[in-house]
Amino acid sequence: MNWWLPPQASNFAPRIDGMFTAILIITAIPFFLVEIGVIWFVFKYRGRPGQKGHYTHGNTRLEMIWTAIPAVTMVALGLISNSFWVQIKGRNSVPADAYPVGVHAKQFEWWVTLPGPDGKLGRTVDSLISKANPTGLDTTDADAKDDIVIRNQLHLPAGRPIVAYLTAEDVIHSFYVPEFRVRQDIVPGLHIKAWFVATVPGKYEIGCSQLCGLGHYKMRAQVTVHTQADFDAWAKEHAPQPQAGGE
Amino acid sequence: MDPPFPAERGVDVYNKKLGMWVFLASEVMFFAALIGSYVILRFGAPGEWAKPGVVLNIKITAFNTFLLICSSVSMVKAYAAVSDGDIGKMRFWLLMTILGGACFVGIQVFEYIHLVERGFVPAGVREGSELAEMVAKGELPGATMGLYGSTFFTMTGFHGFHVTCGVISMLFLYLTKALPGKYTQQDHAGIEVVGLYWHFVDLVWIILFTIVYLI
Amino acid sequence: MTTVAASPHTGHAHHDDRSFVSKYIFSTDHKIIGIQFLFLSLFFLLVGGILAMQIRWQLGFPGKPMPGGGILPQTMAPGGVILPEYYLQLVTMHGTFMVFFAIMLLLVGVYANFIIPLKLGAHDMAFPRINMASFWSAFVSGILMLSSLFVADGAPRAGWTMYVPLSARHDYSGVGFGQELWSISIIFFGLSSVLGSLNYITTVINNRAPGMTWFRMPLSVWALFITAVLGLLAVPVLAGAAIMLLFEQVLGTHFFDPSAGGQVLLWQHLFWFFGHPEVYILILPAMGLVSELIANGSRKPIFGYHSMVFAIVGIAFLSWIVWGHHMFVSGMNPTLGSSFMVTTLLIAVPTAIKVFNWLSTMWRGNLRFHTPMLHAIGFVTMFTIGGLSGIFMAATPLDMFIHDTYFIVAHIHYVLFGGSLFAIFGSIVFWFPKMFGRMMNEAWGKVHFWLTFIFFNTTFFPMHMIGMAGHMRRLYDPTIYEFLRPVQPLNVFISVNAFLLFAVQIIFFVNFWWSLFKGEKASQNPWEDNGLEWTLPNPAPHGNWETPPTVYRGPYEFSAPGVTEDYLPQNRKLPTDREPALSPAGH
Amino acid sequence: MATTTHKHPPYIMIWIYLAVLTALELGLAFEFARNWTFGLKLTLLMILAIWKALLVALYFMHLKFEKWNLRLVALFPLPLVLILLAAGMSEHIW
Repeated sequence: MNWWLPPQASNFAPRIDGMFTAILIITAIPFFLVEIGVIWFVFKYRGRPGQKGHYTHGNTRLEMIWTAIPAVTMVALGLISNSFWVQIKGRNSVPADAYPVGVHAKQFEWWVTLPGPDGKLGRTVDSLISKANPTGLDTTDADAKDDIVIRNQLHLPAGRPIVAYLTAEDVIHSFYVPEFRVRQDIVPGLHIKAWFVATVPGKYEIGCSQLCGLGHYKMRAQVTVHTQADFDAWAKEHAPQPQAGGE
Repeated sequence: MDPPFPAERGVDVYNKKLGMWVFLASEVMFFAALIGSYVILRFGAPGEWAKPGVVLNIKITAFNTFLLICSSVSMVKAYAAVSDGDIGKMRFWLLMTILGGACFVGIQVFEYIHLVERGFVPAGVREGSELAEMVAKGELPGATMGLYGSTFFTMTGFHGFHVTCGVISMLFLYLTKALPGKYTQQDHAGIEVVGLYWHFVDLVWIILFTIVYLI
Repeated sequence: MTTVAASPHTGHAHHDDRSFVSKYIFSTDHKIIGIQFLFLSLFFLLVGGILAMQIRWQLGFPGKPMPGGGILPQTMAPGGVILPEYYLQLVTMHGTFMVFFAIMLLLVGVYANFIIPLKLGAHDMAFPRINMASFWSAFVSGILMLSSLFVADGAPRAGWTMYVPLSARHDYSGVGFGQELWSISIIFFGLSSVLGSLNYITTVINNRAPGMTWFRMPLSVWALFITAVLGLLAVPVLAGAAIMLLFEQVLGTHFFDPSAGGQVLLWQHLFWFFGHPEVYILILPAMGLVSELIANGSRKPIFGYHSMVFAIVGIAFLSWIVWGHHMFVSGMNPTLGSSFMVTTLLIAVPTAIKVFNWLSTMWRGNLRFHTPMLHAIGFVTMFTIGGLSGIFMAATPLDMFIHDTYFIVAHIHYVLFGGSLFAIFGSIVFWFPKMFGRMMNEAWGKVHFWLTFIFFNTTFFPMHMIGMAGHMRRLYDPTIYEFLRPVQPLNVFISVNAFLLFAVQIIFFVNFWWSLFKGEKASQNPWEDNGLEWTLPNPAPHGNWETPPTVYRGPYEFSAPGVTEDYLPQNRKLPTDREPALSPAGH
Repeated sequence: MATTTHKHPPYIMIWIYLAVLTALELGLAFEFARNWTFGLKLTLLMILAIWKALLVALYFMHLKFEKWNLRLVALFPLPLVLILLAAGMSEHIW
């Protein structure tokens, strides 16, 4: 089995893994310092009858040092991660040319809307949600005509920014693809965007990572990342029939 | 070795009073959760909030506010009387405070009944009621009435609960301590401590009255 | 000033003619209340553990009938196979019991009650009757919570964090009255916690013995005092939120209902505004208790007493402004996420101070490896891992990957089991003679420590790895996911070790009960400690002291020069010591 | 308590003061300020409410006559309330 992080399949993954490794190294230093220190002291200063400990109440300079070093490290770490954080989740961070997909989560399934050839998602209206129209797509909207609505699968083109418009119908769900290192809770009442670039074509899984009820454990969907050419072919094949108006 | 050090026996406030202040600090946080939710919900509400005075009866509540302020004054008069050694006056003012508090609760219950009759309930507006018609006519914003009802009844309800607790504990002190003459000029911790609680309840009402009824 | 404040307390150390009921059941004696809390919380620790074993069975062997599971009703586990309905109840109630009723009551209920007055030289708590009310409302709260498992449709299924809307609507979660019981129980719990906290705070501020200045207070009392402040101000917020959750169900309010303008994230803000101070409520007292044990076991003054105190205060202060780190991926305003990240990372600073100070306390000591000291060393080593793994989560981009995975589960268990629970085991052994007048068996105590230490690590360390593989929390059956199938062997390994970890707790259980009746009689100061409590007979009499002791020094004067023993009790007067000046208030 | 004989504050005057402020609030909300903007009314009403609350805390609850260490107990929760409000509301400021 794999003893390290899952394969990297998005633009964020290498940097997030890099942070993981960096923090692992940063934390390894105090970890070994403390654990080796404890073991060493346990052997070296084990009690002998008739002996006394060394009578001291502390050492201000030492304490200053081990206050200052973590403080500086942590502030630096904070600043570094923040610059990255803003790129990932900042509300203005989504690239303008990102390919939009709609992800609508409900107990316990994922409904994905792909924008079709026009590259625009149709409007969705909560009151239109029904069995036949699970995402509430407003079919009178011109942008909605060519939208592809699919259940429990997500098809993406590789190598271009993708922005997922996340909506939840009932409870909180969470959009999570481990290989992308992307996770975003989907909150009813909020319209949340998450963007990323899927870099490696292949098949992955979306897991719901926020407890959403009895079927939480089986609320999964398949992600297929195609090359752009494959994706276009796939989209053509699955384009909605003019009359059907979504599946 | 050491220089002489003070025994440092606390804040020079007797236990019961300090305990009450500490308790009030936790009460602040409790009301902060309820009032804070109201502020946050109203701030992020999907549309206009109902105008003040349309749903709630301002006249009767203004009177109620005045009543609670009066009972706060009478409570502090009771405390002043007992610390001057005037036990009779203390009994009178304490009784006035109890009456004022009881009237406040009574009026609030009356107000609740009236509101529910008009169709204002914790879930918002009841179907087919007077207020439902007003929502239909556009005189009240339907989108926020649910939040209005939820926050109004929770906040004022828990305030009313606190007033009731205050009235009961003052009545208890009146019957077991004040009437038998157990309070003296030197020993009247109960009056001061319950007084603190009572003024705090008054203070919360002052804030609630402004943010719930007037804004 | 008043006569009330100074009144020499009513309790007298001798002549105890109270009836059995007022002595042991509706007792106002802080020591008895502490012991009542001990039994109550150990019971819930056991319940939480049993629930955890069932969780581990399902995760290790999904869909297989659980041994002995046949006794469970059809609605939970037909034929011993755990249903998803029951699994979510297990997850929820394991968290709820362990956080609220096991660890919190063990630390705050037991030790705040038992040792604050003893260590401060007070006769009792400031408000003994309120103290009793605090225990009984905790008791009612626990019974209500436990009963939710037995009502129709069982206990809540929304996780111990009770995220709305799942918890707010019965049709989403499938729970019935159990959900309301959770809210009601939490309201009682809030009451208990506030009553307890105001008692501890008042006692610490007002009822210290002459000479017990702020900076002569033992670190355990400091930690419990600061914890009480956190509990006092944080728990009412949870109570308020629980009331809103309750009203959502019984009155149909719309606080958390997005279709009527309510806000889902409001619950998370309120919950974690309570929840983060709560996390420190669960660890600060453990830190304080461990400081006592380390100093005693090292026979050395605690290293950097003042910075230890300031670190406690610093952690408590920071705990109010970090709660958003539980919500980095919740859809919260990302700018808020940035500020919460920085404050969260800063918590590493006071924590590091504490760990290094414990380590330096051991440096050049004359270590005695009694069972409490072993547990304290276990605490330092394991808490270090738990604290350091927190830094991974604090970095927001990385949190995006490991949030809600077993990495978090590993982290919280390293802090709460490896940290708090080791401190609790150590403290139970350490203050057992003070509570019951008998010693716990040392040899079995050491066996228990080592086995727990080993199986703790084999259980929880692999959770980091399955978390890194992306294993989500609260999954009924992880094998559903293709990417989790390869880690299933590790899940089996964890489960087997978890069973062993649970099994070795039997040693503690037997040792506890055996020692209660048959243990060796304790001498007056069995650990040769400096605390005021050891100047009393074991167990301490009702009312503690006939005359309050006078304190001449700090609590950690071990191995002081000029003294023959290697310890120096706080109230032993040396020829060089001067009497404390009377306070201006006059006593 | 007891024998500390500071003169009692003028409770009746404060009572009148509070009543007048309440009347002012009512006037502001319903009578003479109909055309003022919501923001201005909100600010003025909050100032009046806090003013009244301060009168109660300082005189009726005697905070004016207490030492700072007790005042600290009373003031301690207030920053926490503000932090909670600020974070909760910042969800909507963007």
